[in-house]
Parts: sequence; structure tokens; C-alpha cells
Amino acid sequence: MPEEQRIWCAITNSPIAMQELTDFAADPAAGAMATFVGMTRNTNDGRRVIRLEYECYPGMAEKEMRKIAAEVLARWSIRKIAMMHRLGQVDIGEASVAIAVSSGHRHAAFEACHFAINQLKEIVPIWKKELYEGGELWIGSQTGTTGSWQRVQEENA
Amino acid sequence: MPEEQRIWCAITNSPIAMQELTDFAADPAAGAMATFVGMTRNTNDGRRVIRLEYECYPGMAEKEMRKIAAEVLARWSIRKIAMMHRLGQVDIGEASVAIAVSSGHRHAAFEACHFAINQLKEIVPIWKKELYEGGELWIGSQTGTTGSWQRVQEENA
Amino acid sequence: MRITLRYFASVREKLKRSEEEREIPSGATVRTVWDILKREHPELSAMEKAMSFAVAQEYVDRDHPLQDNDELAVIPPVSGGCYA
Amino acid sequence: MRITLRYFASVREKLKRSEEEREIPSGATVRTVWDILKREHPELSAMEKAMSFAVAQEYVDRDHPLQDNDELAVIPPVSGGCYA
Repeated sequence: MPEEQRIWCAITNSPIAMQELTDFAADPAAGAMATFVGMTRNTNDGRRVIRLEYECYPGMAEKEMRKIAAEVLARWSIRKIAMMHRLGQVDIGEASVAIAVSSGHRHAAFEACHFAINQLKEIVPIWKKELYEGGELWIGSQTGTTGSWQRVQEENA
Repeated sequence: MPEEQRIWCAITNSPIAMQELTDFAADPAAGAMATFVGMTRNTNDGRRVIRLEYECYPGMAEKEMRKIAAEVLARWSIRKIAMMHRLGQVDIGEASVAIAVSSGHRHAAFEACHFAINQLKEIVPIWKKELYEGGELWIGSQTGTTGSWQRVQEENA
Repeated sequence: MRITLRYFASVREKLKRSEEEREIPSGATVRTVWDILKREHPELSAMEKAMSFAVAQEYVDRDHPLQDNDELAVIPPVSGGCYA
Repeated sequence: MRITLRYFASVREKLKRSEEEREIPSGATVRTVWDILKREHPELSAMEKAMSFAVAQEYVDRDHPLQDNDELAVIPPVSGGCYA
């Protein structure tokens, strides 16, 4: 199956429709599907969260997502992978990110799905601003953590 | 939150509605949801599969599923867990089992969901008969593998 | 004493019934009943190691003593979930 | 030579713009431009270690030489996905 039929990566301004991801990832040769959905939580680091706002580097964000998906296909025996990230305002309980991975075997599906969300958080140029009771904050920027590029290098080392 | 609001285990004769499981598991304090869906695959061990047929030990199957869910809540920091298994005829591509786990943290959600499906396959008294091109077969019974009870003992050893 | 036996999946098909009542000697354990079943249906011996048992819907080992009115389930290797 | 600079998230807010064009000396690297930006906006130095860079939408290190018409993106720590 050509790679473009096995990978679907998208960035959207609309609510994430999980069913679309699982419909894409479904495959008669797949006995297992693992999914991950990341949602806005009502608290973070002791702050009461009102909502999150996401922005991305258009073009590069999709490209980095596709690289992760291609790496997943190269490393695990996976049928299909769908990854979607939402931009703009994401309220409490709403999904900001969703991943679905189908596979002949459940272990590969779990590992690949877990790897994909870990990598997405590390290297895809997307940012979230937290609006909490009392202020707002760009998550990640408030500390002197290692940059995305350094993390990419460490991953590949 | 009382345990009965955090655990939903069910056995059904109808197609599994994944949305119902994720709706149950959703929680404003949960930032992560991991799910697993097991589907009938079109081949197994080189045989072309026509469909599967599931039966269970009514009563005991639900009880064993609830035990797994309770163990998940005891071992990981999990908000909610929903587990559903379908009985009767399950065609290619259809889901026979689905699990949804919500958590404050993605690692716990993945680990708990993976544990739950592993345990379900090991100890819940449910059986599947494979109808393939050329015959039928009770999966598990054709080999002299270790019984469920011995596996329960080994798990707890 | 009298117990109810439950059969599932491959065992149910081999024995051509899903349950039955049986009179068993007092002091019988799960093993006693299993040995009787194997004598009646020698083909069950092929699954000797793979078989599990439940009394009152809880897994028990073969030394478990049976009581009057117990429900004893003969449980072939479970295979719930998916292939994957 | 002339490049386009792209700013995101906290950097965009600090610099009060999301992109601009700049004339830079020939032979300049990513580091050359980053040093200029830090001179103009000393508050960027607080994010010194955390900053990454992309040219033509690919991560590059600070020694990467720039060319005419390059698009250089200043990338503060990414935080896509969820909290969890």
C-alpha cells in the first residue's frame, strides 16, 4: 500500500472528529487499533485553567507530523496512522490532539501510538497559551528548557 | 469519586459504539485518553477468516472484567475506565472488544489500557470460534497451552 | 451431594451439552469430577494442562473441595478479545 | 542579502510582529541573526538555551549558513499536544 494511503496528518481549526481518524486507520488486515486523545484539563501546575489557545508554524508543523508518521511506519509493523492537531481556542474537555494507529498486533499499535504523541510534543512546531484564572502563559517558554532542535539531535544521537 | 462512577464494564450482543465508551471515560480533570479496539482480522495463522463467533460465561465474564478495571484503578493514577466485549458473530473489520482509559497523564493511560487488554485476553472467560475457509476452530483450545487459572496464579506470583 | 456442571466452547461441543446436574461423592474435589469427565470422554485428556475451573464464578485450583449445590464450570483456554 | 524572519508564540508577542524581512551581511549564519535579535531585544536572552531555529521549514543548528531569500523561523520551546 503506498505511503499516502497509510498516513493522514492534518491540522485543523475545527473540533476533532475522532471517528474520521479511526475510519481512516481501519483496515481489514488490522486486528488492533490504539488511539490517543489529548484534551484540555481544568487544572495545570495548581492553576485553574480557563482554556488553551494553539498556534503553529503552518507548513512546517504538517511536515514534522508526517515525518513522525513515516518513522512510525518504518519502526513498527503498522497498517495505518492518522494524526490530527487542532489550532485556536480549545476549551476544557475538548481534544487538542488525536492519534489512531492500526496494526496486526496490539503491542505494536500501543508502542507506535505512544511514540507518536511523545514525538509530536517534542518536535512539532505548535505552541499553546494557557489562559488561567489570573493570567496567561505560553507553555514551555517560561522555563529555560532545551529547545526543540536540541531534542531532535538527542533523539537521533 | 465512587468506584461505580469510574468503572463501566459491559458485555453486549450489539455492535460496539466506541463513542459511548469515550463519553463515559471523559473527565474534565483528565488530559489524556488512551483507547484500544480489537477487530476481526481477515487472516489468522495463514487461514482466510470468514468471521468470528464469541461466547462467554455469563456473570463470571463481567465479574472478571470488573476485577481487571479495579486493579487498573489501584495500580495507576487513572480517572475512569470503560471496557466492553461483544458476543455472537463479529464480521471482518468489526470490533469485538474496546477499552477506554482517561488519566491526568498519557503514560499512565497507555500503560493501563495495554494492561487491561492483556489481562482481558488472559483471564476473562470468553471464547471465540474462528470460521475460516475450510473449517472452524475454537481459538486457544487446539493447543495444550496453560489454562486461565494457571495464568492467573502466575500473574499473582 | 449434587452439583451443577457448566461447559463452554470446545468442551460444550465435545460433550454436546452446556450444563447438567450430577450426583458426586461427598468429599469430592474439582479433580474428582474432572477425572470422571475424562473417563467418560477420553478426548478431554488432550486439553489436560489447558483446562481451568471455576466454582461459584471464581477460579479455583483442582484441590478445591466441592459442596452441595455448587456450580462447577469447566473452562477451556479463554480467547476473548481479538487476535491481535 | 535579504531573508524573511518568522516569529511565533512568546517570541511573536515579545517582538510584536509575526514576520519581517531583513538585510543581513553575506556569510551570516543563524547565530549572526540571533545575536542581532538579542541585542535589539535583550529579554530574548532569557530563552537562550530553549530557542530552536528552522530554515526553509527544517530544523537547523546555529552554525547553519544563510542564503539570500531564506526563511528563518525563530522557534521557542514547542508545546503542542495536551498537558498530559
